[in-house]
Amino acid sequence: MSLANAFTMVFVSLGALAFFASWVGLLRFPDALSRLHALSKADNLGLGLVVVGLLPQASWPFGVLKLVALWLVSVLIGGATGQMLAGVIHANAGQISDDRETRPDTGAKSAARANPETAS
Amino acid sequence: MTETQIYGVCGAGLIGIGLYGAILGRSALRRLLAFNLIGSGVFLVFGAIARRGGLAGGGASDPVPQALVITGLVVAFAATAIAVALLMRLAAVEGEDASSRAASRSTDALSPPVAASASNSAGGEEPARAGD
Amino acid sequence: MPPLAAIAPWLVGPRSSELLFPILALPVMSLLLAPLLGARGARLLALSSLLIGLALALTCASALVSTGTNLVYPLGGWAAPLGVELRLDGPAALMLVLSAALLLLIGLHAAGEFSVRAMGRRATLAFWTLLLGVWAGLNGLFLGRDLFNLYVAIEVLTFSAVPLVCLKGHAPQFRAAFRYLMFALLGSALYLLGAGLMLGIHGTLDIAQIRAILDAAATQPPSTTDPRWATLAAVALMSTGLLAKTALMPLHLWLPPAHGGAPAPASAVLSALVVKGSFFLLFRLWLDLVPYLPELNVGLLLGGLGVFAILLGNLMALMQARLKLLVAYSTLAQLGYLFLLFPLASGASGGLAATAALVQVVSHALAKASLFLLAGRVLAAFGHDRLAELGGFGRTLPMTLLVILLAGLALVGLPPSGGYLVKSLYAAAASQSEAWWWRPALELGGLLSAAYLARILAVAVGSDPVAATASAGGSNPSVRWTGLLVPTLLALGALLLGLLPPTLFSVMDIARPGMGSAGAVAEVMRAALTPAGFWNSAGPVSAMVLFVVLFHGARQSAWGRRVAAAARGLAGFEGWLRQWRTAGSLLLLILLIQGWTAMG
Amino acid sequence: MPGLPLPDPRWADVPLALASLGLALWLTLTRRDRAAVIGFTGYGLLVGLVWVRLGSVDVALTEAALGGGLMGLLLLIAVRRLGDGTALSPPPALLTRLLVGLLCLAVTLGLAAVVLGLPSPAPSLVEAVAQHQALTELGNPVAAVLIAFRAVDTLLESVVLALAVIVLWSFGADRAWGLRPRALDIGPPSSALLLLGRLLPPVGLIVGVHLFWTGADHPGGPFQGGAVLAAMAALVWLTRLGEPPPVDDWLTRLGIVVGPLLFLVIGLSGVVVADAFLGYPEAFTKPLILLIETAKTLSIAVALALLVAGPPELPGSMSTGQPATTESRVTG
Amino acid sequence: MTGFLLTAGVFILLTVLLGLVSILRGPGDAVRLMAVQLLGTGGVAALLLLGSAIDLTATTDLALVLALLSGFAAVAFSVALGRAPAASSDDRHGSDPPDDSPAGD
Repeated sequence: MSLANAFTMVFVSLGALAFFASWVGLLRFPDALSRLHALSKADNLGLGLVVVGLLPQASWPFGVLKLVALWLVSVLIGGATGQMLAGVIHANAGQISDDRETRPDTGAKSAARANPETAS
Repeated sequence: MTETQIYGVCGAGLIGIGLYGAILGRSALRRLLAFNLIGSGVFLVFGAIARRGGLAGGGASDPVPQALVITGLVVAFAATAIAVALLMRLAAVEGEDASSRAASRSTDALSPPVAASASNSAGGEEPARAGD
Repeated sequence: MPPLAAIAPWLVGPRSSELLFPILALPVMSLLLAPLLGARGARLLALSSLLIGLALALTCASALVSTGTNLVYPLGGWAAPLGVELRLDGPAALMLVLSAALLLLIGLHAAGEFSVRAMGRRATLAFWTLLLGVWAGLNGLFLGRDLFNLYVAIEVLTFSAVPLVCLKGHAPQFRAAFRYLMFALLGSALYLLGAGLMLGIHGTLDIAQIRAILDAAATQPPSTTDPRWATLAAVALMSTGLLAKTALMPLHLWLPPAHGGAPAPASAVLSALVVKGSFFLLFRLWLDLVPYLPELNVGLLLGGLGVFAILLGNLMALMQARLKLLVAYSTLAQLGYLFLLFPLASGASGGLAATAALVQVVSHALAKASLFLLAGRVLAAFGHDRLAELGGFGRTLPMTLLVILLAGLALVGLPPSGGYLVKSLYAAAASQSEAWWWRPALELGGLLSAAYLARILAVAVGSDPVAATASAGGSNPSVRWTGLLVPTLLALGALLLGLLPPTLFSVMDIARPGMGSAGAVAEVMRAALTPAGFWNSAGPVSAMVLFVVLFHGARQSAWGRRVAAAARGLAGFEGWLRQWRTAGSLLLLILLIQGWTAMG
Repeated sequence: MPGLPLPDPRWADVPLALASLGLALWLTLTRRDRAAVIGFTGYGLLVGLVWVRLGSVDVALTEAALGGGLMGLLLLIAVRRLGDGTALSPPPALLTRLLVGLLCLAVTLGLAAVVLGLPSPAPSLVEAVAQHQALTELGNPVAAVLIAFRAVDTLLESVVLALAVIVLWSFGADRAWGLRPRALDIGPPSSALLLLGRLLPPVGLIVGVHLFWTGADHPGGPFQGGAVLAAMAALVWLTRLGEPPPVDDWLTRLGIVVGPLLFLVIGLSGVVVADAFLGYPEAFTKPLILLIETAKTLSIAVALALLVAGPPELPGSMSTGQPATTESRVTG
Repeated sequence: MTGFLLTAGVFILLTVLLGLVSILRGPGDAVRLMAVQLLGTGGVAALLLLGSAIDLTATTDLALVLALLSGFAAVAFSVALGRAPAASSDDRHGSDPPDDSPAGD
């Protein structure tokens, strides 16, 4: 019992650490791609560690199956979306945009189309 | 401060923020988001009430307000979907109208029906124009 | 005879409350079946179920009369607070019959216009399904007594009403529909919040139970646990949300474009019934749920807004460039009359005011439905409804003009029209509660509506060359004489409302203490039938009509230009009111004022 | 080894509340629509967690499935079509902002006062529900309220959902009537998306059915299950592995209305067998409820998916904002 | 044990809530979306810990649903934007055909 608990503690702590690391990466890394990689690694790792840590606590068989399925799903989604985001970032590499960018010229036209209150 | 008070006040704050966005939102989509903020604020107030009732009744949460929230969530989603579809259709139709107006202007004398339909389509336009 | 004996328990006996759930179930059932039957089947389904529904509503009303008290039906056998109850009292029965009858008549009128052949499958299926949706929502509103159940009903109503605006699929209608949807959603959110708080305060959503709790608390000495303040805050939220849905000026930004742009039958439904649904809920809130109305100033607020709506709405109607918009603005003014109920609702005058408001609901519904259908007829005949280019249309469509005048006179309030009943009942209520200051607004409103009626008349008989496509009128299918039947029926109904046997009016008093409609109506009618009484109401009106018709000729004089300049200024102000930001801020302001009156 | 002491729950509550408020404020004030929509999806996840803290997993499931998943998809598609941040009306004057802000602040303060002043002991329907719950043979009180005690609200609400689909369709162009919805048809999918489209729906199917099935006794039910199923359908349509049915497909329409219709029919039969509209006879309560909930799950799934898929459209007749500017704003 | 699991859950929750700062900071929507993803995964982990701490199976279901649907936003994002050019091309000729005279009149 206490062995299982020790196992849980170790892995859950590692998982928490991984989440912390991924947050730091999200905050610290310079460009979108490296951030993406940091994230897609770390949060899947973190969730994986937490899941593994919780396995001894879970009820057999359904609890365990749920946990494993959950981890697989999140890995699948994380991986796929990471790849898609990477594609998007690559496709738009070089086009820097930030929140202050606006297009006054197109603004007027599509303001008239997508903004009923003021267009009228 | 208990969690019911925390989230109840949080709901009130969300409603205020949502109202601000709904009134001053700078694009139709943003006003739509603001409505969803108001909605979730309202539901959080329901949640706080449900929690109070639950704790008072020796449960986790009063099932009746929970049921009301579930019903309300689905209605709110339907409303959002309708509004979004309305917006997208409006954008599309305004594009089409522009082209068809151009077409009808050229052949105005020849085709009264088109002219009539165009002037019909002006229904409700004047007040909207007068608005701003 | 045996068949009657067989159904006696439902008509008079103990089971009569079982008549309530079919009234809710029937429209829902046909609403769900319509998409399965498709565009062609939907029309037949809607009309037939409306016919059955009208019969059901009448049966309910008669059962109510014979039982003489509330009919209560706990759904699923679960009583409030756990369950939801349907309840029928006099006003609800009146509204049930009115909505079923009006929807049926409007449906019959629109049967030709909204057919697959004329409109295509999309608009046809949508129109008939949405008509059923409006019906279901309204019935739910009239029968419901559970605040959340009423919320769901009002959402059904909104979801059905908004798309009616943009059935034709032009950009301006979509824009109007979006604006309508947005403001209606704002109102729903506020209402829902109020209902939730009510549940948190009293642990029930049932109006009658909440009222009982409040009455009990009122007898207690004031204590810290007095639910009054919180209750009133919740009611203020709900009431404000409903004001937004009722489009009481200045919260009317969505109504003119929506009602002015929708297809005529849709406009008729929206203007005659939909806005009344949320008003009926306000009626329940302030008269049935809270006992505090007498001590509050909220009545003054609502009444003041009502007067504002009467004056500004009529003036704006007077200067509209398009017929349908003129009618839409007159709806805004007529809605104002409904809200004179609240300042007069307390005390001795309460019964009179309630009668007046309900009669106004009926009379305006009839007259306005007729007017919108006729405006649609003019639109169909000339391809547009711009008054400036309709000069002399009375010569092309004399009957249409005549019926427009009949319906208009009902709004103006000549005896024995419903409008006259409303004005004189309100006047009686005002003099009973020594609140004379409401009376000038009533009279002035009548005169202003006479003025825009006269303007239509002046245009119709004007000598200006009529629009080129005048002769197209004959060929156009929707301008055949059959299209006059329903509008004429409705207009005559509104115009002759006062001639109905007064006992009929006593239906709306059932289960409502303090209301004596039959006597009140009989009295004002007696007053009207004396020559003096008739002249008192007819004289100013005819003077006004004469003035406007003459003035119409002198538009170009310096006088006319000065008036026109003033009109432009007023229009600018009203346009500012209709800006989204203005209306939203005013909504919050009204909410805060109501909450504040709740405290003091 | 001795475990740590229980952490004070407010460690989670206060940050959660503050984060939701901050996020809401940000997505109200930020300049561009797409950024706001992304913030809103995160907000949906947050609120899901909040509901767990409020002890209502049923609502949390609904919120996560609707607010987190479908809503994000719906809104991002809308952003893509309407163009991002280009439809801004002129910013309100400072005075306007100040006045409206004050009004909103006043409303918030009043509400907070009401919420904090709610009577205690709080009125509670827990006992009332628990007392009659046995009659419904349901272990989940929320399900009992939804399907039995307040059945009429649930019925009307599923009617609203069906009505909403018809309304959505009625916005389509006359020419497009009878065709398929195309809002989700946005070009050939990338390989990664295709992978998701192939692997995720089976899992989602299991999860959705599980949620519906467990809903009788545990948190879950038709709404939650239906929402998950709808999300999976949307994913399949996104990846072009399937396409939404045309709007005049009779089976689809049946799917939309069968839930409320069956609900209503059984409710009417209750008049005879249980002597109450929307009442259930003792003998068959559980099976009847199960039947209704199955049909409702189906209808909710179909309706939600179709609500995301939009009105019928002609092939390739999407209208969009400025794709060029849209694209140039993607990343940093 | 319960105390430890809850503490870990709260810790992870706080971490991902801090990650929300990135939503606000950006720059660029890709980063914002990553922050949302982090919130999703972290929320899932926190829910799992909470669930197994006060053995409540329902929270595991919720975690499963969250995991299933939190990726959805990212999917929508990348789908809605990754292929904007291709989409825009058929948009252009798509919006061209003039409206046939509306059946409404």
